[in-house]
Amino acid sequence: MSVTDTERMKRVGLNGDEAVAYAAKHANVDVVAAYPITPQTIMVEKISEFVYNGELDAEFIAVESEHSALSAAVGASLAGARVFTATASQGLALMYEILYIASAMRTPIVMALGNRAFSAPINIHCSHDDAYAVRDTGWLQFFAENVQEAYDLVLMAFKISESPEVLTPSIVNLDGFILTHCIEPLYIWNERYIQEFLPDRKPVEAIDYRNPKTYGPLALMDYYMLIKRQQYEVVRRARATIDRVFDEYSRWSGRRYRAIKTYMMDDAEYAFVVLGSTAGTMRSMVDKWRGMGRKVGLVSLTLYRPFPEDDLRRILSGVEAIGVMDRSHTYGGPGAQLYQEIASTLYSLDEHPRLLNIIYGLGGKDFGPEDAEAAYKYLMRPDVREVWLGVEG
Amino acid sequence: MIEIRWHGRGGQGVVTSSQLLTKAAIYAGKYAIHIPEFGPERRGAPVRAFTRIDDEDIEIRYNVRNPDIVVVIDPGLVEMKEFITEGLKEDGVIIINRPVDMPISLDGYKVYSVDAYRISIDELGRPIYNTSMIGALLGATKIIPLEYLIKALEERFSGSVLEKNIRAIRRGYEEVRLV
Amino acid sequence: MLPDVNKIRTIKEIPNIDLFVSGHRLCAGCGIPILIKNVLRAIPDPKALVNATGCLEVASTIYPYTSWKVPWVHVAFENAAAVASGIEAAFRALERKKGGQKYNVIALGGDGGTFDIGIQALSGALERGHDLIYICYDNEAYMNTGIQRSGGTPLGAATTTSPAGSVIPGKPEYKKSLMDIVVAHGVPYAATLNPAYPVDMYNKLLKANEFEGPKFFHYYSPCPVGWWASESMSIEIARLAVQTLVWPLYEVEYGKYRITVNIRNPKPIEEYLKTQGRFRHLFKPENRWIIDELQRRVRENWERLEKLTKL
Amino acid sequence: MSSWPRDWRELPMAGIINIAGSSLDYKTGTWRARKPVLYPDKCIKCQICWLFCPDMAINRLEDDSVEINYEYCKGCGICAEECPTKAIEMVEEVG
Repeated sequence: MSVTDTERMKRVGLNGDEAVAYAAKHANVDVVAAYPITPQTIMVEKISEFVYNGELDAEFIAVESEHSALSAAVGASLAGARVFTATASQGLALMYEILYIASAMRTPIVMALGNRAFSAPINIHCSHDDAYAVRDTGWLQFFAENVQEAYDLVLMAFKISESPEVLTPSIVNLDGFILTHCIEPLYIWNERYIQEFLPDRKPVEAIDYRNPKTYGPLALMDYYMLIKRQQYEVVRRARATIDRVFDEYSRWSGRRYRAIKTYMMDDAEYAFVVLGSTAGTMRSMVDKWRGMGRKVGLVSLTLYRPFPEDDLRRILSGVEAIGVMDRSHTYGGPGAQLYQEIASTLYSLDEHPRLLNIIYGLGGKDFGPEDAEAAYKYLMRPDVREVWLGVEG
Repeated sequence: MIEIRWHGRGGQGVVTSSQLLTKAAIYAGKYAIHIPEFGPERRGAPVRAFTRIDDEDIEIRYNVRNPDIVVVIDPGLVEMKEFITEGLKEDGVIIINRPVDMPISLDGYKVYSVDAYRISIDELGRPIYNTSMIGALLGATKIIPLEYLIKALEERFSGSVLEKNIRAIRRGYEEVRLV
Repeated sequence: MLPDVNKIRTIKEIPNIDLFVSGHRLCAGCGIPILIKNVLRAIPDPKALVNATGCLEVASTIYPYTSWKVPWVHVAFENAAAVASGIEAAFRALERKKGGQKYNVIALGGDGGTFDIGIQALSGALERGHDLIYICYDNEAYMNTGIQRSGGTPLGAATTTSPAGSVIPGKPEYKKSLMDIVVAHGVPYAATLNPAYPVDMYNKLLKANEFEGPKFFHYYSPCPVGWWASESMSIEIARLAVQTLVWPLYEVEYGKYRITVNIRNPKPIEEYLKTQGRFRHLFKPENRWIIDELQRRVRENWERLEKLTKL
Repeated sequence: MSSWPRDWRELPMAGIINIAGSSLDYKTGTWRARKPVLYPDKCIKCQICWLFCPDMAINRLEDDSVEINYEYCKGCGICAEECPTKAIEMVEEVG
């Protein structure tokens, strides 16, 4: 990694929340509507600071709840503004109703989600409960592995969401505390260059009194399903735009972005699939296992919605056993969320890899090398289908 | 890779110390990561934070288990030997806030003392130990040149507060002693 | 008080334009359109409306039919004030950053969407001081879902969730004092509206254009279906509501109260109650106390308003 | 609306209705059980019926005379009730 700053970018040390706030600033957002919740608070504090010091020309709506945060965001987006919001866990749950509406009304809002466990018991640390809970709401979802990715993905999410063929909101996930509060080095752009990649929003179908339209009507049996089919196709086809924007940003920044990151998968007999910051830890473990002659690989998803199922089928076919790592769980379901999705994805293969569901790190429970070793041992056991790491028995 | 664990009590700037050192390392061109250990604790409760510094990118994202260096910001925690030496590498470094002539038994480790209490009272007028302790850490280990720490400090403070803290850092850097 | 420069004196001065058009599917005799068409006449372009879920929203935008000739947005039930906040803020930002036009943003909600589920969003928007108009059309129950009681339902009224039972004779609680709640936020302008007093209504709507910040209107909206009343009687019932002091017409400018339609010889409340089936059970001898209580409350409220105008 | 697309590919995005006032295509006059009849000789052009009609089914003409639009009138009878000169009368809908 080059140490020196260039004219285009600057190397700084920021925590994940601050990095996201800088991304919103660099995206020159017009409206931010957000309500504070740990571990997202630093984002709203930093953005407020930018606005109150005149460094960012935007309206910061200090709403009275997350429900109103997203409601105001939808309104602002319909008016043609570039809109950012951020939340976590309980706050996202309070937004839940409006999440479906925001995507169905095709408002290209970008939201940063500091992933946090659901209550009860109340816990402010990382789980992926919140991200999973909204997987069916029609939002695009990305997972950052580190602070640099959190910053970059927010910028890319604006470009993807606002593309006329997409016009669908995005969530950028970053692990609560592990990324939101960790300071790391990253490169941020000199603001002057952002316009090259991310020009101002050109709204489509925005509110205009000279061409008055009705947004959000009632649609019954005759039209509801047609309208839903249209939206379904939009989200499915968003993948092409996502790949194109990832490519463009990769070229522009020199940092490679792909929907899926694979590591040592070419000849892998065993694989782990993971989301978020745990990918780095697992990659270091793959290095260690490879050093011991074990043919292990890693798949981590930068893109979670739309789910990159075709690629996963290609990458994971021929692997003997896969440990699907879920930082969440379901009650009474057939495995946790990512596990279910990987299982569904692989079902159409003639030969199915064996699957192990690894539930780990709930509520911020630290995941270290010893936990990875335990996961590997379970993966070698065909009799185990599910394990709660660290709370076995 | 150098792994550091910070011990102190809520309100003593444990997290701030780790943050400042991380930023200093980044300004020095290194890769560094600051990991706070957050709980619901308020002022007074024992608090930890972790810093990793390396010349290469750091991918791992878990708490430090086997630190190379432990910094004990709160003098009272010195008595909790098992707590502060937990996982510490053999011949690991411990930097403690304690008058330098006061005897201490922490066999098997390289123990440094600095009278951060005295320095902070002299320079800041209040028992805020973090800046003198980071100064002591750099004085003892020389892992990062002092100028980058001052640069990180300049982001956070200005005017006389900055001046006082820089003096505290320099005194920590110079007055730290191997016990 | 602002000078009444733009005031109208007769109905004929109300412009002959309709931005809310026929073909909507509100009930025959509904009080809501009488409000809406005058709002759209009195508030100038550029304007945009936000509608909370409810009768008006459902009946005016059944896909692909819309009765609106202005930009109209529906998002959900409880958040009209929040959505309007977002639109207002967006146009403010876009005006500043890109030379766009500032819009008159109007939020509409029923009593359910305002008194109950939407009060938090409303309070937030009022406190933040957005430059918008919020109008509550109050038909005193959840009419859209089938006449369930709301915080706006008056004492004693029968609804499907506060029926005229043999033990509990209609709603046992008082109507929430929405205007007082709004005024307590320190808004620049708040006023009550009634369709039977169209010149008063229209002048108050015009006045909203003169204030920067949140403006609030509380509109008495007759509902023949929910009130078990004759469709043709909607305006007459509304008129009786004013004449019996059930619905005082007043306005509040920066905390300064003014009664806009003075009632010198109020009619007894029975004249109002007897027009609607929802109050029929109150005329049984054992429920007489409820009528007395309603009568006492409206008189006290009127006296309180009279005192407030003198402050 | 007969011209509105029935193929999801052709629908305007997001369920937006992009024809302002398209409900004019939906005739609510069929809802009516009783119909208002206007006696123009009694009309004093006060506009009360025009103002109160919830269905915008009373047209106010240039000379301030009014006419009833039976395509939309739902027959609520407010106009007849409020008319100060009894120039409108409600009669049973026939046929």
